[in-house]
Amino acid sequence: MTALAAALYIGPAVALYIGAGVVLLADLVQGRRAATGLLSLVALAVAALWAIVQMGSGAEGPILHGALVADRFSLFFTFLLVATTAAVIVGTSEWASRVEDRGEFYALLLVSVGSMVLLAQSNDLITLFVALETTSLAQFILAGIARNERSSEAGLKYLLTGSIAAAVLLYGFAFLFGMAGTTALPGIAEFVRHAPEGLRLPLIMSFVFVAAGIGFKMAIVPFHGWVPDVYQGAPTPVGSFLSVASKAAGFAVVLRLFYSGLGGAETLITEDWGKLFAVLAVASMLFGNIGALVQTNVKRILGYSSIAQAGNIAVGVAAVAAASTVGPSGVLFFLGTYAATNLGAFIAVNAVSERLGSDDIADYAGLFKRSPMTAVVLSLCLVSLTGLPPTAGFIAKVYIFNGAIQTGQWWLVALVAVAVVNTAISAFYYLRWVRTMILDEPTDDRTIETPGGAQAVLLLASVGVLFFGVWPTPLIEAAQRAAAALLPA
Amino acid sequence: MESPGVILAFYVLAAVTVGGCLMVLVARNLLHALVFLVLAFLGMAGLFFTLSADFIAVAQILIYAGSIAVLMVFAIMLTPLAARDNANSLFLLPGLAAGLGISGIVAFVAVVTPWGELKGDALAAADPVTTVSAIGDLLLGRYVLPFEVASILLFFALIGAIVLVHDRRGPRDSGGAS
Amino acid sequence: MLTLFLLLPAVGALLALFLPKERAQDAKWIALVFSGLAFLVSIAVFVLYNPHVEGYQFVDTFDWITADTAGFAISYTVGVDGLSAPLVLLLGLLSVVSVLVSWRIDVKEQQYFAWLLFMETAVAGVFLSLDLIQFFLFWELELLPMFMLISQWGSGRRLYSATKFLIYTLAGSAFMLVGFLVLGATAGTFEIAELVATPVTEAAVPLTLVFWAIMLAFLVKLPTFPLHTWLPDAHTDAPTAVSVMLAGVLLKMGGYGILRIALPILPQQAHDARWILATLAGFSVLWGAVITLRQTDLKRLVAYSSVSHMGYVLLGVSAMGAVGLSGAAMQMFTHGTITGLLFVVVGLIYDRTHTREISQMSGLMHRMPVVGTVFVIAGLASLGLPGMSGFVAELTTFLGSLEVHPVATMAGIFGVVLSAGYILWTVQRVLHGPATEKWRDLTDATSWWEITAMASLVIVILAVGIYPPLLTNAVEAGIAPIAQIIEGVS
Amino acid sequence: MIPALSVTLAHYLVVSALIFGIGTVIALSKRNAVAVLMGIELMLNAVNLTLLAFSRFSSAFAPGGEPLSGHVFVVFVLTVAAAEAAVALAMAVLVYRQRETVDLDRINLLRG
Repeated sequence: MTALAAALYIGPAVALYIGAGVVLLADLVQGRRAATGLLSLVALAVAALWAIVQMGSGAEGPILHGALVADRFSLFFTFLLVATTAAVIVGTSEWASRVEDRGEFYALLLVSVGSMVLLAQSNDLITLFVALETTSLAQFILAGIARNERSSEAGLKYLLTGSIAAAVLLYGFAFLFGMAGTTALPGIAEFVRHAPEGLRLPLIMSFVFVAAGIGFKMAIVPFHGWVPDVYQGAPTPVGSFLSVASKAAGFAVVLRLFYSGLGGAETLITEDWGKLFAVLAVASMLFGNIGALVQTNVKRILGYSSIAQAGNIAVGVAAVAAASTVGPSGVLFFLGTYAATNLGAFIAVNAVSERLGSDDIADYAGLFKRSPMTAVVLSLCLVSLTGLPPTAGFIAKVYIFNGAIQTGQWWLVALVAVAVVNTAISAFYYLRWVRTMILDEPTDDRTIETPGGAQAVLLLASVGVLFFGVWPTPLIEAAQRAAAALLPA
Repeated sequence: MESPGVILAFYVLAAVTVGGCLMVLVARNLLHALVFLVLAFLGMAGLFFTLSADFIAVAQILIYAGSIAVLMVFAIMLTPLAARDNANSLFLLPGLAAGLGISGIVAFVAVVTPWGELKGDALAAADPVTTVSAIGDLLLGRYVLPFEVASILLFFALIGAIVLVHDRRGPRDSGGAS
Repeated sequence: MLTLFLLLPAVGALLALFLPKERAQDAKWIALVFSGLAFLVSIAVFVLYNPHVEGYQFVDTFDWITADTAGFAISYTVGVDGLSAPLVLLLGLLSVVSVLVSWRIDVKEQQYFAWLLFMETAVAGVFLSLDLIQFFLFWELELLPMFMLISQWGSGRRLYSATKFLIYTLAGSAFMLVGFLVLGATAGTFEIAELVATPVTEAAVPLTLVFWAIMLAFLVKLPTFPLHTWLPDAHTDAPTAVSVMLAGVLLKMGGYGILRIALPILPQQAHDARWILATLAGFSVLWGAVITLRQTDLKRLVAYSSVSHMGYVLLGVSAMGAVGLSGAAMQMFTHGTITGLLFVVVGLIYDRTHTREISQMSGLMHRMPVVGTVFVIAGLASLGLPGMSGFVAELTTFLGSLEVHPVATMAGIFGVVLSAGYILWTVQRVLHGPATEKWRDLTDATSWWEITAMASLVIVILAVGIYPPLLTNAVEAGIAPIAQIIEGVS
Repeated sequence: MIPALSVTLAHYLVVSALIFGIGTVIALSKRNAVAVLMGIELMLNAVNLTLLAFSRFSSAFAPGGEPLSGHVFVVFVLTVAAAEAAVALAMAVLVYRQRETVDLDRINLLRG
């Protein structure tokens, strides 16, 4: 392992960390504060370029004594996370220009995303834990960074829930380490593959802890309670970042851990953890959808919807237990389309809420008249979240459900049946919102200007939602290549 | 664990630690709870000694019983008007159920699992080794990456704590709609 | 050619949407031109369709999603056979009619016509798709325009009705997706033709469940008692053009789905279910008819009569024989034209009287002889008068089902008697009787768009009634392979 | 066979289970944010005990096991716990400045 190769592998994360430092320094220089956003984008661009070089060189494999592994899977998430963060920064630059601690905001954002990139590469429990905590801690601070009453409340609640979840996760890790005798994921996988029957119980127990703890990041039951509160209270850019990037990182960890790290398919406990995620998926979908039905605050609706969507993705995770590459690629494809969709929705909500000074759904009445583009993009994203054609959300749902059903397991068929019924429930609140925007009469005729950055992101998001709805093959193929990297060679 | 002294130490320390934890739960006053928390931390450090984890035990005393406890004292002192009582919230029953459930399940699993199956023969104690230098080697060798990331984490925790509590320089910014 | 039919309305929808604000009035012209062009294409398809050639014709296909490693290869494939060709024609015709009857729309015209055209594309996709996932895609695509059209341009409790429609359809189609995925996973393909050629005999879940999962969506759409309650609400509150489309083509999606997918792919399960289907059909016919008798709202009356008349489709299906299936297929077409016409007439009356209460109307024949005459024609066709298209379809249905399900058929025949009752009674109350002072200033339908809309439908109804082979040639060619499969199981 | 008067892995695991459980109860049911933090610290302590216990009884590991990795893990948990505590307390102080309370039952602006 040459130093050069190691640099190639961890380059994207390093670029982001260095970027965070540079942003902080630039912030110290009075008069250069406006440049912090631009600097962050530069750091993200460098990270992306580095990842492209890494992909082009075909370099793959574990590095740094097995602490990390670089493969198509980690690259997929690197691109996803970097693109998401860039979109958040561009789409909410106007908000950030009014924030007092702008430098710290961007620096924390970069640290958080850098750690997520490491998270997707983690090949060792300790690396995974440290990267997870770094990104979490940065997010806790981000949630509270506006330092008004709502923001600090969101930050505190997020932090306390997150710390409890981390403790639960660690407890699971402790048992995994204890049984396998190593913190390296391949070693654990090796152990699980040959685990004696007598250890089934502690194994199940430890992965219940791990699933619950990681579930916090993915916003699935049981650590889902923070989601609506934080989405509502935290600054909207942070909400959009969390809803997409944090969820993606959580699922990256789950796939790496359960699919690759817990021995892949065909072990003592594979079906157990598949069923565990099936239960979590059902609970998340029901909780999210029923919760969203009664909300009038749009950010809370998005929060509950995010829980329900996480349940949908968890269907794919459950399918992983029973199938080969279908399940993981479904999860990846779903996350890819979900990123475009949810970012579009969040940036639109951000743009509107900033102008309206309100998150009340009633104030969205007649948005089509006041800000046609925002309304159309937001509607498109909501239709995609519902899972209706011709959007990417439709393909994603069909694809992920198809992956579950292809396994030929009756319990996965039942799971999909529950999931599709939930889709019908979700249509109720998503489309009610669409109707309010497009068809209701506005209470106030003044037009709402959307900032240029937000417009650009909205345009990109809607192009993504429509393009992958009509021609999903490129993304599906990328997801399949990424998922294939997870299989033990 | 042959030595009777160590066996005795285990039971005593375990009793102190668990007792301290329970007192944190039931203490009426927050400051009293903090004292019991420190007691539990110290008992835990003792347990670490019985496990031949000397370095960790010392670190435990320094970081938990020292720094974190002091931080908490500061926090309690900095919030003078907040209630000092260690009251339970509306979630006491669910909390109790969850805690007891987890305890029971883990203890049950710990007792019934034939841990010997991990290797194939009965459990035997390993030779006590000096851990400090070995840990240092691991930290700068195999675990150098998490080590570096942890330093970034500490640095940004510092930045974050400062950002959160430093006094405002200008008028209130409107973070997000409210 | 079929892709052209699919795309024309969508292109029109986009054009209408992006029309400059000050020319919003021209949206209807765009809608008329594009639906008209699509209608011409559909005529060409119907005329050029050769009933003597087996299989699908005018097939367009290309690989859409090529994710082979995940077993998710989905092709875009459209084609017609004798089953879908008449429905395509019906769709083309009714789309033009619905644009014509919307001529007076003056609220958000651009959006209105865009949604209307968009819906035509979606329904066309359902009738043309030869791949299950593609079929499902278009099936879902139709929801949004419908929801928007009813909830915005409707009347009364329009949001409630639109939501009810949405929830019923989505709940049904949700299970349909599960069924499709199970079929596709088991057979390794989503192509309807391949699924029919190599029947699935075993899957992860019992095939009977799969059958009912798929049927649920179709039965909701048809609609069948007791899943019909969304229909009267949707009809009552929908604008006229949407009612025409709803009754004329959207309900046919259910029957079409049964004939195209449920029966040929799962013949054994369908055969096992024939008694249940026949019972449901009997109930639909009778219940629908009885409820219709009690209606005081003209539009609701026509809506409930739809429940009753679509029951015949299910009755024909449940006979599981060539004759019954042909009857069902014909009934779909004729019901589309007849009920479409009835809704056009009801809409015209409502435009002028601003009431739909039958008790308020009297002697309208004196004031609006043209509308009245057409109303009488549509009514007579609806009750199955010989010489009109309804008669042929219903007769064929009963011939097919009588031997298999005598009781349900008797119920169906009794339903015809009842429908004669309510239609004649309604015609008598609305058109005849003394011409009240209140309606003295009513004007007859004289504008070109009203006349064209009515005339085109009347012509089709009479033509098929007088010379049934126009329709039956195609239908029988389409039904033959399905009947062959279904008669092969016992 | 476990000799009557000897301390085994299971003993330590039971103690850790008790501490983790009590920590959970405290974390979930206390109203004061600082008290909740105490519960979380206890949970983390239980995790450390588990890690070290497994490390100590290292002969349980298959060949190639790394008992000292457990110690390293604990070092990281300690570090993270300290950082988390610092940020949590800063957050609590921030909330207190705005509302003069750190009572979680009364910090409830966010609701639907």
